[in-house]
Amino acid sequence: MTERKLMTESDAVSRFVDDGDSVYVGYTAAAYGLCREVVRQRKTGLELIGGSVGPQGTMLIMGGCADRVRSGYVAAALRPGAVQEMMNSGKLKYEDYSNQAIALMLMAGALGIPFIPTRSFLGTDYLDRRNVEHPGAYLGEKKWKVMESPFDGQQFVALPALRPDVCLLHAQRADEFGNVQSWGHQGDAKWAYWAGKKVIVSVEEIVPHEQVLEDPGRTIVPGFRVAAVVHMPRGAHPSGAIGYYDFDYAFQGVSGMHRMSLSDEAWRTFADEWIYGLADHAAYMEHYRERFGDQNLARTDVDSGPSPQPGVRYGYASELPFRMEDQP
Amino acid sequence: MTERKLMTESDAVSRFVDDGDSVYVGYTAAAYGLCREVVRQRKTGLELIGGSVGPQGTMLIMGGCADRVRSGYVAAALRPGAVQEMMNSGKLKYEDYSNQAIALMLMAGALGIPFIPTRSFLGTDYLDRRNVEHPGAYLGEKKWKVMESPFDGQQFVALPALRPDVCLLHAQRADEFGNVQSWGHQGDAKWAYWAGKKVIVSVEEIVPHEQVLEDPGRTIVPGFRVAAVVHMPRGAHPSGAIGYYDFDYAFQGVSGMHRMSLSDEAWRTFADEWIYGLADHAAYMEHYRERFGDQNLARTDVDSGPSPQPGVRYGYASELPFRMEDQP
Amino acid sequence: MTEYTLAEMMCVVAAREMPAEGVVMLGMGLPVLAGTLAKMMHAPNLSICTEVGAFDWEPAADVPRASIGIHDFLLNAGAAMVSDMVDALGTLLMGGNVDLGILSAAQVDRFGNLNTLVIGDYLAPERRLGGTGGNTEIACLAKRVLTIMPQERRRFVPRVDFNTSPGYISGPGARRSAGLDRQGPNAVVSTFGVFGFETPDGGESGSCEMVLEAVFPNIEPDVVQIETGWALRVAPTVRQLAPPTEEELALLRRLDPYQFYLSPGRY
Amino acid sequence: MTEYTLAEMMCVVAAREMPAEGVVMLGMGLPVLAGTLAKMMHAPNLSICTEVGAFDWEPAADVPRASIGIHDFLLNAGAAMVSDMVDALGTLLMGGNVDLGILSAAQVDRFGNLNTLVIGDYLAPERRLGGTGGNTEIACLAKRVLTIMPQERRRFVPRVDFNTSPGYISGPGARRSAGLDRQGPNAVVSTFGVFGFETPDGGESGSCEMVLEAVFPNIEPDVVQIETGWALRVAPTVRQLAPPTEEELALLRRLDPYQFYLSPGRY
Repeated sequence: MTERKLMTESDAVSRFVDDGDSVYVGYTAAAYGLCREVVRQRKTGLELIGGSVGPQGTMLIMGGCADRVRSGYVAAALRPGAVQEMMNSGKLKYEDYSNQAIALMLMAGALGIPFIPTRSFLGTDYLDRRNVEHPGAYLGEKKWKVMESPFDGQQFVALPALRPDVCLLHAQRADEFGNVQSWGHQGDAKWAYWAGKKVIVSVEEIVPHEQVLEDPGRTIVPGFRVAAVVHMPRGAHPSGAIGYYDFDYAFQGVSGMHRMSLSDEAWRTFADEWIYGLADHAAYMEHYRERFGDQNLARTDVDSGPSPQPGVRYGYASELPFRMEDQP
Repeated sequence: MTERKLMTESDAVSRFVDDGDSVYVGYTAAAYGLCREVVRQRKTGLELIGGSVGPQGTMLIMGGCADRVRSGYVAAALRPGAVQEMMNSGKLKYEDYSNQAIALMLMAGALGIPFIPTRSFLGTDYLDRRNVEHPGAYLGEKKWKVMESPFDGQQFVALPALRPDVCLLHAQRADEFGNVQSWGHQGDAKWAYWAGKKVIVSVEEIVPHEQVLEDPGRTIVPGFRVAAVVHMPRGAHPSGAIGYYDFDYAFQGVSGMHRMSLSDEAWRTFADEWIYGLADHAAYMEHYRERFGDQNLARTDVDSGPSPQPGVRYGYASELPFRMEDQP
Repeated sequence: MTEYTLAEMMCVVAAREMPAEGVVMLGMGLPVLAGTLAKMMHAPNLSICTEVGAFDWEPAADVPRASIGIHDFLLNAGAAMVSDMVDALGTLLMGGNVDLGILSAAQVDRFGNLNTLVIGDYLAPERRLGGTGGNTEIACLAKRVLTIMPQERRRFVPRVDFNTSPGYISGPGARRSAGLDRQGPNAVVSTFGVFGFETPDGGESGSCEMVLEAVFPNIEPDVVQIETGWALRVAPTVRQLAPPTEEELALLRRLDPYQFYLSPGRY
Repeated sequence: MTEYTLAEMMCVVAAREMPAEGVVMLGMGLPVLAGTLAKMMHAPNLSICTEVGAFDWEPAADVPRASIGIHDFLLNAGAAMVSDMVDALGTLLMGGNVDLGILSAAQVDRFGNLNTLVIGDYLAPERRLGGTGGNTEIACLAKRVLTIMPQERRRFVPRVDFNTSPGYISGPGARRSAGLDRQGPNAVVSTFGVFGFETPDGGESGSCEMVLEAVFPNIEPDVVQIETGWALRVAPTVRQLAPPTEEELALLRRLDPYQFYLSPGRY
C-alpha cells in the first residue's frame, strides 16, 4: 500500500480518537505522548483498556477523559486518593480482569472469534454472581461465562473478544506507510495492533520503506492495519523504549507526576505544567530540558544490552532447477 | 537451562518417536531428513498432522509408518495411485480439516485451552453428520462441534485442541541447548513448536549460545521446550530453508520421488536408493553428490533476498535515575 | 498479433478484474499468477498476502517469477511483514481484513460454491483430491471472492459434489443462516468469460445465481452454455473482452518461466 | 556478623527454597528480587520467565540490578527468547510449562489463597488495591506456588477478603471441583519463617492447611501464632533456619541498588 499514514499527534488524535471510544493505552512501551495529547484535546467518556493500566491511564482518568476501565491492574488505585474515591463513588466504573485475560481477549478480537476460553479465574471469587454485579460494573453477564468443553467436560471461563475502538501504541520504528517494527518483550501490545479498529502508533524513528523490507520478520503490524503513525522521539517518556532510552523514575518524582492521582489539586499542578501548558510533545521535551537540563535526560539513555550481529538472510534462488540438464 | 539437547538424528528419532505417536511433520521448512530417519527406523502406527501434508508425509505413508492423517491437504492424494487407494480402502484413515483449522488447533494445544472457535466451515458440507461419519473417519464427534457464542449468539465451530505427541521441525539455527531461531514465513510451524509434547528440531547451523542472546526476538522456542536438536545441513532437502537453499524440484523428478505415491513399486525404487540404502542424512547428501554432482546442488543455493542491516538493539540503562540530584 | 491460449486469456482477464487497491489473499494455483500480474500491471497498491504468512508483498520490477505455490521463499523479499498461518488465516482473514480472496477449485456451481476435496460422493469417492488447504476459510471469510477456473461442463456443475467453500450456498439468506457474513460482489473468470452473481446485497436477496457478464473474443454465449451444467443466466448485455495486450502476455509469460502454471495443453 | 532485616532474611530464605532447576515465573515485587538471587546463588539452571515476555533470563555476573518490576528492559539482555504476554501467560503458563510460580499478595489464608484486589467487601471496599495483574493465572495454573509476604496478623487471615488467586480454596478436592489441576508442594515464606501445606497429593486429600515448618533465628513458633489470624498448625519438628550468609546479603543488596524492594522500614 502506498497510502501515507504519517501525521502530527494533534491530527492523529483529533481524527481518530472520538469521545466515548474504548482505548487501549499500551504497556511495555506505553504511548505517553499520545495519551498527553488526548488529555490536551479534552476527549471525554473513554473506556481504558489494558492488561495493566499505568500512569498513562491515570492521566486520562484524572484529566476527565476516561470514566471506565477494563483491566487487570489499575496503578492509580494502588494508593488512597482521588482515583480510589472515584472507584468507590461510582464516578469511575471498572471491570476487573487480569493480564492474561486482557491479552487473550485482545487476541480473540484480533482473530475475529466471538470469545476465547481460559482456565484462569476458576476457583476464584471473581466468578461469584454477586461480584459480577458489583457497584462499579458495566458489563454484567457480558463480562465472562463459565462453561464446559464439549469434548472433555473441562471447565473453562469464556472471555468475550475485545476490539478496542482505538489502540494507542508506541514502538521503535515505522515507515511512512505505517509498517511498524518493534522488538523486545511486548506485554499485551502484540495483539492490540491487530485488535484495534483504529490503530495509532507513535515511533522513535521514521525509517525508509526499504529498511522495513530488509527485515520483514521484525514488523509487528502492516501499514494497511494502521490509521496513523506519529514521529515522536522519546514519545514514551517517562517510560522507555527498548534500545533507545530507559524509564525516567526521577522525573515522576520531581514533576509531581507520581502524586497526580492523589487529588484534583495535585493533578492540576502536574497537568498545567506538563500537559495543558505545552502545545505538543516537542514542547514537552523542550520544557524538560529547560527545567532539568540535558544531563538528566541523558541519564536515561541506554548504555547496555545486545545488538544482533549479521547472519540472517531472507534468501531464495532466483533460478529454480526444474530439470537436471547436466548430470555428470 | 544448561541441558544439552544436541544429538544425532538416529538418537533423536529412536528416543523420542514412539510407534503410535501423532506426529506433526512440518510445512514451510519441512523436516525431510528427520522424516527419512523415521522411515529408516520403520516406526509404525503414526498419525500425520499438518495444515498441508506434503511429500515428507507421503514418505511416511508409503513407508508403512503412518496409518492416519489429520490435515487440510494431502499432497499424495492429488493424483490417482496407492495413497488414493489406501484412503478409499480404509487402509489410510483420514480426517479432513483445513490449513486454518490445523493451525488454530495447534495454537489451542499450545495455549492449554480445550478448544478454539472458528467461523470457517460454516455453510460447508464438512459439517453434515453423514460426512463426519465417513468411512475413513476416526474422530467422530470429537472432530468438531457447531455451537453458539454465549455473548452474541454468533455461530461458530469449536475445534478441539491438538497436542501432537511429536513435532518434527526444521529451522535455520539453534544453540546446543535447543534454543531455536527461525525467520521468514512460518506456515503452521510457529505454534507446533509449543503444541508438541516432544519437539525435535533439525537445523542448518548450530550457533554459540551467545549468538542467540544477541537477538532473543528471533527465537521461536526456548530450549526447555525442545527434546532434541539435530545438526543437519540441507536437512530440508528437497524442500528448502529460507536464507540457505531453495527447493530442488529437479531432484524430485529424476530421483523418482514425485512418483513415489503411485505404487508400492515406485515407492520401493525411490526409497531403496534414497532412504533405506543410506545410513543417515550425511550419506544421503553424499549420494546426491555422487549421482548428480555438486553443480546440481549448487543450483538451489540462494542468490537473492534481503539481509537486515544493523540498527536494532535490545538496550537498557545500567544506572536508572531515581532522584534528580543535579538540577541546573 | 501474438497467439495466446484461453488459459493465458483467463489469467489476464482475472488480473484485470482485480481492484486497484485493497488486501488480497491469493489461493493456490492460478490465483498466484493472476494476482502477481495484476499487482505489476494496473494495481500497484494491491496488498498481496498469503496464508503461509507473507503480508503486503511487492514484487520487484525484475522479479524472476511469480511465486511457485504460496510458500515460495521469494515472497519474503518485498513483503512488509512475514509471520505465520494463524496471523494470516486467523488474524488477517477471520479478523475481517481481507477485501478479496482469489480462489480456484475442481468444481463450481450455480451459487458459486466450490469443491476442492472429492469428485463423487464423499462416502464413496469417485476420485479423491488433495484437499482444501486454506480455500474453505477464504471462501467463508473474505469480503469478496474471485474464482478462476477453466470452463468445462464437468467443472461448472448445478451443485458441487461437496461444498468445501461456500459461495451463496443454496441462495438468498443462506450465508446469514449459516452464520456467515454477506459477501460480494463475487465473480468467476473462466476460459470463456466473466461471471457475476445476481444479488444486490451480498447474498441477502436476488436469485444469487451465476450470470454470464462478459465473453472472450470469438466466444459466443451459447458456447458457454454448452460447457455449463445448468441453464445459465446471461446478462442483458454481454461485454466483449479485449484480447491480451502484448504487454500483458509478455509479463504473464515472464512470470511463469518454468511453465509451472501454464504448461501447454494443461487447460 | 552483618546486621540484616527480617525482609532481607525473607528474600534470602525464599531464594534458598527455590529448586535447582525448572521453569519459574516471577510475579511482581519481592519474587523478582528473590528469584534473581536464587538464580545467581545456588540455582543457575533455573529458567526465569516473566509475564511480559522474557523467557529463560540469565543475569550477567555483573548485572547492575534485579529487574525493576517485571517490565525492566534489562530482562531482554540475557533472555533466550523474548515474546509477548499471550506466549508467557498463555502458551507458557496455561500450556503447562511453568514448574513454579513465585507470588506475593496483600493477604494469604490458611489454605494458601491470595488476595491482590481489595481489603474488605468487594461491593463496599474498605480499601481498593491495584489489582491482580498476572497473579490470578499463575496461582491457577503453575504446578507449584511459592508465596513471599511479610508476617502480619492483618495479612495472614483465616479467609482472604477476596480470593483472587486460588491455593487449595476451601480444602481437599476443591481445586479439582473448580476445574483446576493439582498443585504443590506449595510454600509460603514470611518475615518469620517457612510454611508448607498439609496435603500429600496437591490438594486431593489432607487438611490442605498451612503448616509452620521452619523459623528464622530468634523467632519462636508462638510469636508466629500471634501474627497469624487462625490457630496455626505447627510441624512436629520445626527447622531452625540459618541466618543470611555474608555472600547472600552482599548480593541481595547489590541487586537492589535503589532500595526499590527493600527500602528501610518498608516491611
